[in-house]
Amino acid sequence: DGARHWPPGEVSRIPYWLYSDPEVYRRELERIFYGPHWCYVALDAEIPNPGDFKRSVVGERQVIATRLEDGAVAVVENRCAHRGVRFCQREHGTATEFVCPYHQWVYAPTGELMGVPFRRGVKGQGGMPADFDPKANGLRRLEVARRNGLVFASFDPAVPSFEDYLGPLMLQYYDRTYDGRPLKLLGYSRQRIPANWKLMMENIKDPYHAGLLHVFFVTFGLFRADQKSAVEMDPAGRHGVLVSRKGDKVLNDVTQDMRQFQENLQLQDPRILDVVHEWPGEATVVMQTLFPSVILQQQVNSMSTRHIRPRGPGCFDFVWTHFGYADDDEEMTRRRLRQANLFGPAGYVSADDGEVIEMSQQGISSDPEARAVVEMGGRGTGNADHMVTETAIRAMYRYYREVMGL
Amino acid sequence: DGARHWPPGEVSRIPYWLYSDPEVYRRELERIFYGPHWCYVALDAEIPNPGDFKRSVVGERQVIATRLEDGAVAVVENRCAHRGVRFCQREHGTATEFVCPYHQWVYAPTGELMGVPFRRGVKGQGGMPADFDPKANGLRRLEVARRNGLVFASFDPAVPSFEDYLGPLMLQYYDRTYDGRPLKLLGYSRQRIPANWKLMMENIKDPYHAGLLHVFFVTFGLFRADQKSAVEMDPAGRHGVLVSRKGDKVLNDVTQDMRQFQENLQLQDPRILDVVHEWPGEATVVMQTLFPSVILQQQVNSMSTRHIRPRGPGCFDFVWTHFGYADDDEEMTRRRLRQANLFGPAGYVSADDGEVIEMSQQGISSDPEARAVVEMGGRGTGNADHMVTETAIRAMYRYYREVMGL
Amino acid sequence: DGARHWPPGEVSRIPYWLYSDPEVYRRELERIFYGPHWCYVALDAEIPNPGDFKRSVVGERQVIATRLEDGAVAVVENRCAHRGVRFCQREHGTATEFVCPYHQWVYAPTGELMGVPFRRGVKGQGGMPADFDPKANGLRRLEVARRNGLVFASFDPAVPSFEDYLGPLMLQYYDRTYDGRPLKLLGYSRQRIPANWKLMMENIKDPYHAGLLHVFFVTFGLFRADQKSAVEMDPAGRHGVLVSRKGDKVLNDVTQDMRQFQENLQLQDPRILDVVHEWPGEATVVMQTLFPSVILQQQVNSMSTRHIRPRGPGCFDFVWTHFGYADDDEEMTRRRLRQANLFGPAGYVSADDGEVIEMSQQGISSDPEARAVVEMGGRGTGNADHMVTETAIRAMYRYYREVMGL
Amino acid sequence: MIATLTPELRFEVADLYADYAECLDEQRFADWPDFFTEDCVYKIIPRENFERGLPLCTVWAESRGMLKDRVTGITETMMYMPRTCRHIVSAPRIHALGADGSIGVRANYLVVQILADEPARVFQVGRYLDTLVRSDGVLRFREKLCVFDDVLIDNSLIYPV
Amino acid sequence: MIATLTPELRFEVADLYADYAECLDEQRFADWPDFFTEDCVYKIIPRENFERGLPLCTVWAESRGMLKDRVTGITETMMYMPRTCRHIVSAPRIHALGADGSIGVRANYLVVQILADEPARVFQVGRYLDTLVRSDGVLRFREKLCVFDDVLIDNSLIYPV
Amino acid sequence: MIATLTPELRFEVADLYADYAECLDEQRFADWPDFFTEDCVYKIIPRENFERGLPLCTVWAESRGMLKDRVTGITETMMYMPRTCRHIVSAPRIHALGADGSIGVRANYLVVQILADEPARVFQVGRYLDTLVRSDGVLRFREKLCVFDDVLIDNSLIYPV
Ligand code: FES
Ligand code: FES
Ligand code: FES
Ligand SMILES: [Fe+3]
Ligand SMILES: [Fe+3]
Ligand SMILES: [Fe+3]
Repeated sequence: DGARHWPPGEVSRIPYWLYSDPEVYRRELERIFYGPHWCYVALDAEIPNPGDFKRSVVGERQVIATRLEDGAVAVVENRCAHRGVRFCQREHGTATEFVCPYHQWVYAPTGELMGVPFRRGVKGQGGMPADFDPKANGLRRLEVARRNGLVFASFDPAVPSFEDYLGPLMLQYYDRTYDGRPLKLLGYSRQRIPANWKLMMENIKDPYHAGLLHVFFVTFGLFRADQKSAVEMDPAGRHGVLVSRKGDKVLNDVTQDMRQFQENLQLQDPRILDVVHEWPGEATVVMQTLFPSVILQQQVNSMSTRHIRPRGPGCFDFVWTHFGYADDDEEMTRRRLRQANLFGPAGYVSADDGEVIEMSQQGISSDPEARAVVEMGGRGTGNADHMVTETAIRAMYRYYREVMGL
Repeated sequence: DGARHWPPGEVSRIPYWLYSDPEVYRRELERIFYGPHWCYVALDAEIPNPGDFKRSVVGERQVIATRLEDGAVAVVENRCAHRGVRFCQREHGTATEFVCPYHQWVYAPTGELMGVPFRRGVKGQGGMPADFDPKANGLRRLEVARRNGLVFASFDPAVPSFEDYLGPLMLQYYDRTYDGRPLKLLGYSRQRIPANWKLMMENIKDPYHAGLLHVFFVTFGLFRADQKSAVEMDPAGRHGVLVSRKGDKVLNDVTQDMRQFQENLQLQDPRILDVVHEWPGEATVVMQTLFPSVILQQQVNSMSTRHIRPRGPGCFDFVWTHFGYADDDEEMTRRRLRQANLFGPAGYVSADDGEVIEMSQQGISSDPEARAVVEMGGRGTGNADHMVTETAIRAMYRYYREVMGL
Repeated sequence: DGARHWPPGEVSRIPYWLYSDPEVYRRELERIFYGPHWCYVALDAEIPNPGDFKRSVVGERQVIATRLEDGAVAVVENRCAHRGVRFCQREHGTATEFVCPYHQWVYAPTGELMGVPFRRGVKGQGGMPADFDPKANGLRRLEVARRNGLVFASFDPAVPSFEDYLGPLMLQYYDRTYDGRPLKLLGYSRQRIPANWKLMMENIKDPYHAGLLHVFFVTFGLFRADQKSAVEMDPAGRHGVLVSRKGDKVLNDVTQDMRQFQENLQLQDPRILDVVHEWPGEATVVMQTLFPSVILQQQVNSMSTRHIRPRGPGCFDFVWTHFGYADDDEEMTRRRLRQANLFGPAGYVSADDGEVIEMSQQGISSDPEARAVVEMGGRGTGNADHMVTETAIRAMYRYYREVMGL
Repeated sequence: MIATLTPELRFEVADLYADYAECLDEQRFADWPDFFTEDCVYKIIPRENFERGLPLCTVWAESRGMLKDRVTGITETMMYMPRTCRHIVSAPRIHALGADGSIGVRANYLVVQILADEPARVFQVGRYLDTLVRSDGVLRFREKLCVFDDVLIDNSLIYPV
Repeated sequence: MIATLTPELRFEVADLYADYAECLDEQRFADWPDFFTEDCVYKIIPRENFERGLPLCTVWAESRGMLKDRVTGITETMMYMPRTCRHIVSAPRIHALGADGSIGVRANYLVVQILADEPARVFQVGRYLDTLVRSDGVLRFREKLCVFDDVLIDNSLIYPV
Repeated sequence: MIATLTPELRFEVADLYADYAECLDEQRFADWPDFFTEDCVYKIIPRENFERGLPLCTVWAESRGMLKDRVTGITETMMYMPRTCRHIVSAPRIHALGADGSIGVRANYLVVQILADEPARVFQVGRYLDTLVRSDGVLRFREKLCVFDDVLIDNSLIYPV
């Protein structure tokens, strides 16, 4: 019916049925999360040694990423080839094989079926048919890409190379933080957010909100709309990066537009803002969205991956993995952990985002026929050298419409 | 399939798929709650002064009702025109404008878009397109009707006047309690009832149950099937009123039919029944259903609005606003509060209703192909001057079939 | 679409959309649970005396089984013929009639409508139409079958006799435990399992898992893949029985295939394994699945019915009724109660099953297009005289496809 | 006479709160009014009303007689689905010893409710704002306010909290 | 010899219940049987069976040996999804001091359970009906009945309560 | 000087935990830092990180100043939906009396959270691992670790626990 209309080519109006329709969501899983895209799975540092594994998620499917003897990583679906059991129930561990508890079929970390109890029967009775082919009955194995400490996977054998998937510009930003130095795992935060997963992607692609919603940021100069900054994308428009730098706590005509600016706030213990300049160039914030599953955060000295795990059209889990570099000294680690107070479910700025997208879903889901107006910075989808734009959101939907056939 | 058959014109058989089918429910929202009907929103007394606002609900959409400078009330949808945020999260308050937290778009209580931060860009960069028209990007504003202390709203600009909507007979009953005297807010009760919203409408349109289910009522003479009483409706059949009067605790052939009648019960502290006669005429109970969203309760000295807020086909929230008149003395207020023990989620009689309609939904939802038999008082839909009838339920479904195209 | 393909005749591949599709589930209710099948309802011993009743469930519909004066059992749906109230809210009790609380319509335990308050009106006003026929407005009454202590019911008047439904072979196994001796109720266990109901049927029809998953069984010799045993079915393939016997705790080439075998475990207090041989023949385990609703358990000296109560495609309640024989002495009762530690939600072996089928549902539901490989013991559906087979699962799906038209 | 905050008093108060919860959870409603004085005040009130100064209560009793009437309602007149409740009450905090011998006590409570065929659900959380006095040698509630945080009641509130 | 209800006894009982809960919540199951006497009785039983006089228990142990076997089950033989539990136990109420030195105690409990990738859920509520005795100078459970109100168990009951 | 485990100390600790919960539940956040020493450590940390030895906390404060900054965040800078919380805390278990006069205390906690138009939900369960010291005559937290069992946070954690 009329509720499902979306004029061809339009990306500055986003219809709200995209955020709650079960059929749209089903197609997103199929074409986006299980299609020719790289989804984030793990850090190399989480599974350093052969046999180390981590349970992760691609779309709604659980997968297991295991370090192999040769240092490569295998990713397989956590679903027994026999009768479907999600056999691995540990979050992480070390294993040379996986045994399904139901009938103890045994799999190598690569998914190869290694053993079927009583395959040949017992005392000449029963067993699998003579033509049963273990090779055809392993676990579903995913494509794997690794680059400088992160592991990605895809269900689609036709997925392009990771480098082609990102494109040269995005790769350059990627390599800035992931420069080949080994990472050190600091820990996890896990949220369940009652909102459509795309709202989180939009949030991170949206520099317009950063200087307005995040009073803490603005008040203490970590982000301001008048700082030199940039919004850049891959040619397809699916990935994006926001780049900016710390500012000062000054009043000018920009703060006039920021109603929540709190002039008189002082930190009692300012160690949380004890920032050191760490990477080449002037940028102090580089937030990268890798469509569709992950946000790579570098804000001052805090780094994390933020993993999107969709759970139906109105919900996703958001898993933060914080880390530093393996050679950080104790002070640097402490600094990163301290700054972690800004992020995650209780973060001085990130809590704002989780809350506001839940509030978005509330407003959106009761009006599927209405639509968002995404016109800040015009109606185009090009790069910008400022923060006053929603271009990266529009660009994502340009790509989205194409892949979704909408 | 066969499960969805309903012979044309039939209103003495109600098919049970009406109470659980998601598509029927979706159409109810569209044609009934968002159609040309007046939905209850607030008491004037809740927002007495300019800028006072109250968050309310029409169908599944949240709205905000605000007192304007000129004494009128504006009702707008609580959904930011930019990207959909349910921006107002306070239950009530006082404000001269509403600021969406995401990007601080500012709205007047009338919904007019007053400000868009960085609309003209920052340092010449970004900003909204030159042709961006704030007038076309305000909040959705609803039609508003007020009469003698109550505020109603409609999403449909083609809604008839409130007076025409009620019709002269219903208006007369309405004006009996809402006679122009200012009201005084006493407080709220809020229930979530796991049942289809129509079951609550049926319940209040059903005098047949009152003398049977409500043992407390019957036992203490507050309601009896043999009292002089009436069931009346507007011409369309959608609204209705039950009128009755207190009786005595006597045994006769009517109580014979009331198996639950408890002859020997005595109140230890009868102050709960310290009733004074308050309105002209002999009626002590006037229960009015204003389709589709509210029940106006006057029972002895207790008054409340009972607001239906549907939440899917199998659930609704039921919000009670209790009040008296502004000029009540302390004793009268105390009397109303005492009698409130009869009503609400713990009410001696109202708890029965909440429970029984949950039990109805339980029985109904597992048998969508079965149907109710609504034949008490015949199969017609006319007014009655007694309580032994389900005519008002039939009348409501006559109108319902018409508006729903079923 | 492609996700819903299932090659005709195939039963050694089970598509996973069978376990989560709402439309498939709806049809299962209609054709299987409400079709010409006998569903378990009660033990005779739960309602020994006239008027004793028990609330039970067939499919998703609640029913009430009441002992009549003549010793027969009547089963009626727990849904008022008037406006659908689930009127009986007690789990069990004794009653000569059922009164719906809403308007106090009165029903006999057979469902006959005995009374309608104010049917003739009050003081000449109102009441039911003259042609209102109480006989046509009773409760829906189900067909009933009883045999040796168990009570079954069917919504379909065309259901075959219970004896024909089981067939001679299944009946023989049935009569082995239910041999006409009165039973003694010992108590209930109730679980809610977040999995499709068919997974529980598969579980009990699957001897392959018993010697692998259940380490406790295997370790203490209660079940081993190398014991003499049998899998047998009725001609239709819907019912089945697993027969086996206790073994010893020995190591051989079979235990080699059982990776979880715990050689060194000893019980500190072995009274739980104080088993006596109780029935003719050598079998110590006879597990019978009566499609679609019940599992009749006899394992060592523990007996129970396990009642499947589906609640949507992804969930069912599993109600265990434990019992002995009426003439058990105290020691025997104590033995049965002690062995009950093996079963139910905390059972040393049954907890495994509940957990593994939840894990199955997890794996299955995220991949509706994938399928199970059910090839142990070949691809046929005949009886087997060993445990190394999934034949009874295949046989069930042969019947299932037929009745479901899939 | 002002009470003294002895260990014995603390234990007596703690035992009282345990006994009160047990009385309700075991559905011995006939015993419930006896925890109160004759002229007691008992209120169950939403935090919303309480904090906004709105007087409406979900349940309001002005005497032990009214509590007995409530028990009559529960056991004789009201129609409701069977349920069980379980109170988990934090350690009562004695915060005031009045000149009239009264004892001011506060405690947090949580009530879990179970309906037939349903999982346990948190039914209500809130706090008790109580005044105890000794009458006939026994501590009783002269005032018991149950201020509940919940914005919605799960259909009906049948049993006292 | 009848125990005396001293403050020390109250504190000892309170500490025992806290330690018991901690033992389970921290999954130190090997230590769990030591809270019981050699000849203990431990039952987890649905309120339904308990109130109807039906003897079936969800878990029934007649000795400390059986508790140890239960630990073996939990740690060696049973297959189940990983979980954590958290007990919230109300203040134990000492209600009887037996002629044999036994101490009758009751307490309400609530167990919250968390499975992987799932929000916390109320897993069980009920009450402990316990008898303590002093053995080797330490208070231990001679009998512990966990009567749970829930009509449904959320799939499996793996860990003791 | 090592503290002595007197009844008075037990009562003082019990009262402190009740007052702490009340301060948070009544949203008197300005008073909250005062429950801590100047050089306190306050952590809210997932059990997952805690047990794996991963240092990341959900909230980590290294001084009373940082607690005050957290209050500033809650009251001045952070944007979140209105909510109420209710703590149910088990009886605190005093498990250590340090040579420096510190007192080691553990307690289980449960926090129920309520959002507008939503039923109450279990928001967090876990345990407090605390160290108290006497400063200015008052017991305060020198260290308070809130180790929560939940694997998922229900969107945001705004208020302290
Ligand atoms: S389901 Fe995994 S081995 Fe059978
Ligand atoms: S969504 Fe409201 S201002 Fe952007
Ligand atoms: S619904 Fe049962 S008597 Fe009316
Ligand atoms: Fe943000
Ligand atoms: Fe009523
Ligand atoms: Fe099994």
